[in-house]
Amino acid sequence: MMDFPLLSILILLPIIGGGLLLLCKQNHLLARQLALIVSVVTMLLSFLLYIGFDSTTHQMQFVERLSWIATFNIEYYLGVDGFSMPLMILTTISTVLVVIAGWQVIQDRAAQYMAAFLIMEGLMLGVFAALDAILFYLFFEAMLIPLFLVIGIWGGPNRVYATIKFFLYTFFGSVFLLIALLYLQFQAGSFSILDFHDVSLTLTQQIWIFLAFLIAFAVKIPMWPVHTWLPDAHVEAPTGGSVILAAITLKIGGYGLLRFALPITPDASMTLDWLVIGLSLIAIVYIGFVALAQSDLKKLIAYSSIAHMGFVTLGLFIVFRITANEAITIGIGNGQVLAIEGAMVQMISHGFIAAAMFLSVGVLYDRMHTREISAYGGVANSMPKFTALAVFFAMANAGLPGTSGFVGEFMVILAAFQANFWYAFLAATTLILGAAYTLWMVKRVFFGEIANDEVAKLQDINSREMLLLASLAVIVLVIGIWPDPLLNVMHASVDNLLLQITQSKL
Amino acid sequence: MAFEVPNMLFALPEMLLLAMCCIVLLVVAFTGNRQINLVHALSQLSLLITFMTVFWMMGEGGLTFSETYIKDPLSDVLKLAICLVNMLVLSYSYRYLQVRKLLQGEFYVLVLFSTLGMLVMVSAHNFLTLYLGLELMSLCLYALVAMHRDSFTATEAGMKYFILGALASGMLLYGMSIIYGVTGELGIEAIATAIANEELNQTVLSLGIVFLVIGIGFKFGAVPFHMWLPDVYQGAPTAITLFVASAPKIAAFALLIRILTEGMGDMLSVWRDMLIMLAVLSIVVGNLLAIAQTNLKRMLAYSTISHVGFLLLGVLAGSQAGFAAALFYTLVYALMTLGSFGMILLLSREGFEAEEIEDFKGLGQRHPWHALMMLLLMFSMAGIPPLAGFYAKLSVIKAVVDVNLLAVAIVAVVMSVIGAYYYLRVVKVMFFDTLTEQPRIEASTSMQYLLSGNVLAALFLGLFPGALFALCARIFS
Amino acid sequence: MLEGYLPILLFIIIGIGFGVMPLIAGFIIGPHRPDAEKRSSYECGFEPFEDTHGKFDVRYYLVAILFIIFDLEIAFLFPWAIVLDDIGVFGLLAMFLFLAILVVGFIYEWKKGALEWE
Amino acid sequence: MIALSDYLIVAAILFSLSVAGIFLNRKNIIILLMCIELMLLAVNLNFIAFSHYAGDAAGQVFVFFILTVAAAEAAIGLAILVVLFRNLSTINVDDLNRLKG
Amino acid sequence: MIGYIQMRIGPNRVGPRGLLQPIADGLKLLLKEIIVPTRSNLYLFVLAPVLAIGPALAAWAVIPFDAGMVLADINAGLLYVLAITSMGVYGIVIAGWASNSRYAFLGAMRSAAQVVSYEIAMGFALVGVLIAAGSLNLSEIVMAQQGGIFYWYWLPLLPLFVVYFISGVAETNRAPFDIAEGESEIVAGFHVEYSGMAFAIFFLAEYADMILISILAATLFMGGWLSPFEGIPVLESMFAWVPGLVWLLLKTSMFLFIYLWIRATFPRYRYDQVMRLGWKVFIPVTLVWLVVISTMQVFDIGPWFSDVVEVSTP
Repeated sequence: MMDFPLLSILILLPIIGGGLLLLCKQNHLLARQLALIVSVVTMLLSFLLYIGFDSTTHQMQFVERLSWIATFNIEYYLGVDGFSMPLMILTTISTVLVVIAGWQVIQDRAAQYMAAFLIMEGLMLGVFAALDAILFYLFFEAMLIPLFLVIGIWGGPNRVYATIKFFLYTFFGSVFLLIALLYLQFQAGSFSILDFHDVSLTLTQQIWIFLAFLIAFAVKIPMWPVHTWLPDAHVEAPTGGSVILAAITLKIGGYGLLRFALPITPDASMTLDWLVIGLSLIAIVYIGFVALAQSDLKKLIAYSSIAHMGFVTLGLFIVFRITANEAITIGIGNGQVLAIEGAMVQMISHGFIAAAMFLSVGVLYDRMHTREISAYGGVANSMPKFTALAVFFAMANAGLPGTSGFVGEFMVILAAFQANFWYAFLAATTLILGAAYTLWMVKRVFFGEIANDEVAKLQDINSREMLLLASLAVIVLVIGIWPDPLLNVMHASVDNLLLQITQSKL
Repeated sequence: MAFEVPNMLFALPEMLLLAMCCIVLLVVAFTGNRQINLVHALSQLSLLITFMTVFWMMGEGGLTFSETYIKDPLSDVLKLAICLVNMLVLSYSYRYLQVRKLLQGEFYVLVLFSTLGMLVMVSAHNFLTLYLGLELMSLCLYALVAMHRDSFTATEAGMKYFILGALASGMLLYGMSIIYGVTGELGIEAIATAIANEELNQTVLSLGIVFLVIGIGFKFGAVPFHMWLPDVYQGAPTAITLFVASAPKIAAFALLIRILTEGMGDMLSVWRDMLIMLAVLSIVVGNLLAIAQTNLKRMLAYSTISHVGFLLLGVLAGSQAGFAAALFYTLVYALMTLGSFGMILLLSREGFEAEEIEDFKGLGQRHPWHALMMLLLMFSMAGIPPLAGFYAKLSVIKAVVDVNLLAVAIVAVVMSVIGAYYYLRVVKVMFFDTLTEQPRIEASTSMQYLLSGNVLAALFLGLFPGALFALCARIFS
Repeated sequence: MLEGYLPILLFIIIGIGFGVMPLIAGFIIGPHRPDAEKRSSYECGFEPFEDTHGKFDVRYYLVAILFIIFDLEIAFLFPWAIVLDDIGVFGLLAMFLFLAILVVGFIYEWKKGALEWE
Repeated sequence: MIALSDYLIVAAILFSLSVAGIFLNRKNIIILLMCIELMLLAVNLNFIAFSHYAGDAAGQVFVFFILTVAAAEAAIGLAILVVLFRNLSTINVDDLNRLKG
Repeated sequence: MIGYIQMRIGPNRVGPRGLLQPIADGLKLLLKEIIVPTRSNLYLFVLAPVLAIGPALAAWAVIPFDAGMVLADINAGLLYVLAITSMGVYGIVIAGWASNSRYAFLGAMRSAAQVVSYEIAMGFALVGVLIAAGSLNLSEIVMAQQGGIFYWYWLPLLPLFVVYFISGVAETNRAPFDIAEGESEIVAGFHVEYSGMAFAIFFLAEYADMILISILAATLFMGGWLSPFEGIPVLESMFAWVPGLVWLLLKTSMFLFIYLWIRATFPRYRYDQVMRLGWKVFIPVTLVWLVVISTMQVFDIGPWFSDVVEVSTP
C-alpha cells in the first residue's frame, strides 16, 4: 500500500481530467460524462484512504516524499493524518455532488465549468495532503484561480465585484502566510511542516507568526470582521461554486489553524486565545443576528456558515482555557479532546449541511431565478419531496439532535462549559438563534399560502436532484447518529496535537 | 611593449554574431526590403548560431582581452537567455511589423546589433567594456523605438527614451569616473581588490556609488527614475516594446551584478540602503499607478516597474541566494513579458492595436485558449502559484527575509496584492465582460504555437522550478 | 610639459587678433551710413519674407553625422598608426577588423543612398 | 600647478549645469541634446584629470571611447529629433505631451 | 597670376606686373562700410570672420621650417593642425547663419558639408603618413623622410598624396570645388552679406588656409626642409649650402602655383559631383591604401618600409 502513490493520484487525476475536459470544447454531454467519471473515480479512490488508514497513530500516512526544488529544500511531500483525511473525503464527495448538480443547470461553457471544478478538486486535495509549506501554499493559492473563474464566469449579475473582492481578500491574507512560512523556513532550515512543529521560537516571534497565520486563515474561515467577502461571493456564485466555497474552502481555514497556528505557535495561541475566542463568539452571536435579518436565501445561509465556523475556531482555541482550568489536575483531559474533535466534526458536518443547503437553494433558484425569500411561500404545496428534504437540512443546520450539526455544536459547547460558563452560554445561544433564522426561513419559503403563480407551477425535484439531496441527507444522518467512525480516525492525531500545544516551546 | 594575444575563443559567440550582423547589414543594403524573408531567416540563424556557440562552449571560462572580458557561468546563462528571448521576439514581431509596413531590414540589423551589445555587456569585466556594450545596446534601442517615423507617439517616445537614457549613461559614467579616481582602476575585479585592500576615501567612493546606482536605476526604470518607461512602452510599436521590455532587462541585470556586487561587493552597506529605497518605491509606485491605467501596454509598463522593484530586492539582499533569486526573477520576468506582449501582438491586426485593456473584452468566449494563456500570464505576473512568477517572488522575498529585512518583505507582499488587482482586471475583462467586436486572430499558426509554448513554459517552470533554481544558485555559489 | 604649448596659445591669440583688428579698423575707418535697403538681406528683387533660420535639407545633416562618425574613426586610427610597429600583427589585424566593420557601414550608407545628392 | 581638485570642481560644475539644464529646460530639445554632450564632456574631464594625476593611461582611453559613443549618441539623438520635428513641427519640450498617464 | 593664365586684362595693371593689386584691393575694402544686415545676429556676424582666420593662422605654430626651427615642437603636432583647422568650418557656418540670408545660409551649408566631407579623406590620408612616420610630431615626420627625393612620402604614399592635395583644394573651397560661392547658383556663398573689412578677412582666411595646406603638403609628403638632392652624391654637396627653409618655401610655392593653376584651368564641378568624389572615391581609395601600407609597414615589405629605412632614421 505504501508504494502506491495514492495521494498523488488523487491530486493529479482530477487535474488531468480537468485538462482533458478543456479539450472537448462544445461537446457538453461528453464533458459531463467525463467529469462525472473522473469525480466518481476520485471519490472511490479517496475511500481507499479511509480503508487503509491506521487510526492508532498520529504519524503521517500514505507519505510521498520527493525532492522538488533542491535549492530551497522544497519537497514534494504528501501525507495525511486524522485531520486531513476526513476533509479529503469531504472534498471528493462534494465534487461529485457539484458535478451532478451542474449537470443540466450549466449550459454555457459546460466543459470549462466542469474542468474548473475538477482542477479545483485536485488542488484542494493537495492543500489537505501537502506536508511541505510551499507545496501547501502553492495549492492554497492556485485554488483561487479556478474558483475566481467559476464565480466570475458563471456567477450572478454582480459577480465581477464579488469575485475580485473574494480574490483580493484571500490573496491579501495569504501573502502574510507566505512571509510567515519563509521566516519559519529561515528558522527551521526546511519547508517541511512537521519540522516547523518542532522549531523553537520566542514568544515575540511566535506572536508575529501567529498573527500572520491568523490573518491568512481568518480570511478563509472567515472570521468576523474579515468575513464580508463571503456573503458576496456566495450570493453571486453559481450553485456549485457556493457548495465548494461553503463545504471546502472555508474548511481550509480551519484546517490551516489546526495544522499551522496551533502546533507551531502554541504559546502565542495561548497568549492570544482571548482574541480568537472573542472573535468567534462575535461571529456566533452577532452574525447569527445578522443572518436573521437577511432577505436573500443565499446570504442567509452564508451568514449562518460564518456563525457555524465560529464554532470551529471557538473549539480550537477554547482548549487553552480548558487547559488553564485543568492544569492543576491532569495534563490532557477529556475537555480538550472534546473541543478539538468537536471543531473537526463541526467542520465536516457543516461541509455537508452547507452543501446541502446551497444545493437546495440552487434547486429553487433554477426554477424561480430569484433568491428573495419574499418571492417564495408555500413551496411545500407544489414540491413536497423537496420540502421534506430541505426542511431536514434546515433542521440539521439549526443543530437538531440526530443530525451531524448537533454533534459538532454539542461537543464544542460541552467543552466550552469546562472553560468558562459564559462562553458556553453565548455559544449556546446559537441553538436558539440558529433555530430562529432557519425555521423562520423555512416557514416563509416552504409553508403558508402559495405566494404566487410561479410557485404554484413549480415542478418537484427530479431524480437527479433527489439523488443528490438524499445522499447528503443520509450522510448527515449517519454522522449525526453514529459519529464514531469519524471520531476514531481523529483520536490519535488530536491527542498528538494536544500534546504539542500544551507543551510550551519557550 | 609586450603585447599578448588574447584568448579570443571566449568571445567567439560575440564575434560570430558580429560577423552575422555585418552580413545581414550587407544583405539589407543590397536587397533593400525585397528579400525581407531572407533577412528574417538570416537574423534568426544568427541568433541560433550564437546560441549554439554559447551552449557548446559552456563550462570553462576565464578572463580575456586584458581582463576586460569575462566568460563565466553567469554570462553563459544570460547569453543563452538573451539569444532565446530575441529569437522569440523576432518570431512574434514578424507579422505585426509586416502589416504595419515596418518590416524593414533595419529592424533586424538594429535588433542584432542591440543583441550584440547585450552580449558584450553581459560579459564585460571592465567599466569600459560595460559602457560600450551598454551604449551599443541602448543606441540601437533608441533608434528602434523611434523607428515608426510617421507615428507621433513613437517618435515622442523615442525622444524621451533617448534623453533619459543618455542622462542615465551620463550618470553612470560620472559614477564610473569617480570610482576610477578613487581606486585608480577600471577593471571590475581590480576595483574590488582595491576597495578591499586599500584605505580609500569612503565618502568619495560612496558618492561614486550614488551616481552608479542612479544610472542603473535609470536603465532599469526604477522609481524615481522611471519616467521614460511607461511612455516608451506605450509609444513604441508593440513589437518594439516587446523587444525593449524583454532582453535588455536581462542585460541590465548583468550590469547591476557586475558593478554593484562584483565590483562594489564590499560596499554593500552603502548601496543597500539606496537599493531598498529604489526597490520599495518601485514596487509601491509601480503597482499603484498601474491600477489607474486603461492602456494595457502602459499598465504592463508600470507592472514592469514593480517587477524591477522585486528584482532589486533580490540583489539588495546581498546574499548569494538573493542574487540567484534576482537572476531567476529576471529570467522569469523576461518569459512573462514576452508572453504578455506577444499576446498583444497576436491579437492586433491591421488598423487594430489590441493595446487597450478593453480590447480584450470577451476573449474568453471567442478564443478560450488564448484567453487561458493570457490568464496564466496575468496570474504568473501577479505571483500566484503554481506559475513561475510565484517562485520568482517567493525566492526574492525569501532572500530578503533571510537577511532580516522583514519590513521590506512585508511592504513588497502587500503591494503584490494590490498588483494582483490590476492583473485580475485584465482577466475580468477577458472572461466576464461580453465581447463588443469580433476579435479576429490573423497571426500565423506557428506564432500561436510558439506563444502557447512560451506560456506553458511559464507554467512548467511553476511546477518544476527546481532545475532553474539550482542553476541560478550554482552560478552564484 | 605644458610649456611647449605656450607658443600655440600665442599664435591663437595672434590669429584672433588678426581677425579682430581689421574688423575694428574697418568699423572705425569705413563709412557708417546704414539705411534700410542696404541692411536688408540680399535677394533677387523681392522682399525676404521669412526667417531663413528655418529648415534645411536633411542631407546636410546626414553629411554632418557621417562626418562625425568617420572623423572619430580617424581619431582611433591616429594613435594606432603611431604605435603600429609595437603592436605588430595582432594590432594590424585588429585594426583591419575595425576598418572592415567600418567598410560594412560605409557600403550600407552607399547603398542606402546616403551619399547621393541629386 | 593646477590641482586635481580644481579639475574635479570644474567637472562637477559642468555636470551639475547639464543635469540642471536637462531638468529645467522647457523650451528646446536641442538644448537637451547639448546638455547631454556637456555632461559627457564633464565626465571626460574627470577621467582625464584622474588619469593624468594617477599616471594611468586607462582613463584617457576611456575618454576616447566616450567621445566616439557621444558622437554616435548625438547622431541618433539628432536623427530622432529630425523625425520628431517632421511629425510635430516643433521642438518645444512641453509639446512632448501625447503620452501621459 | 590667374590673370596671366586666363589672359585677362585688369588685375595685372596695378603696379609693377600687378603685384600691387592685392594691396589696392585691401585698401579699398578697408575703406568700405561693414554692413550688418538687419535681423542678423551681430555677435555671430562679427565672430564669424574671426573664427575663419584665427585657426588658419594659429595652425602655423607647429610647422617646422627647418630642423629645430619650429615655434612649438609638440608631440601632437599633426593632431593639433587637424583640430585647429577644423575650427574654420565654424566660421563658415556661423557666417551663413548670422547673415540671415538664404543664399548665405545655403552657401554655408554647402561649403560646410563639403569641407567636412573632404576632411575625412584628408584625415585618412594623414593616417597613412603617420603609419609611415610613426609620429605625430611634424619635425619627426620630416626626419623620417630622410634619404632623398624618392624616400619622401609622395612616392610610397602616392594615392594618399593625391587625395590629400585634392582634398586640400576642396577644403579651402577653391576652384574647382568652389561651388559654395558659385556665383551662378547662389550668388557668392556664405559671405554674400559681408562687405568691407569683414569680407577681406574671409578672403585672407582663405588664402591663409591655402598656404597652410601647401606647406603641410610639403612637410608631410615632400620632405619638408630636406634637400631634394639628398643621396645623390654630387648634387647633394652642391646644394648643401641652401638652408632648409628655402627648400620648404620652394616646395610650398610649387604647391601654391598648382593651386592657382588648377583654379585657372578646371571648370567648376557640380555639387553632387563634388560630394560624390569626396565620399565615393577618395574615402574608399584611402581606406584601401591604408590597409596596404599598414601591412607593408608591419611586414617590412618594399623599398620604403623595410628596416633599412627604420635604421637610417635617427
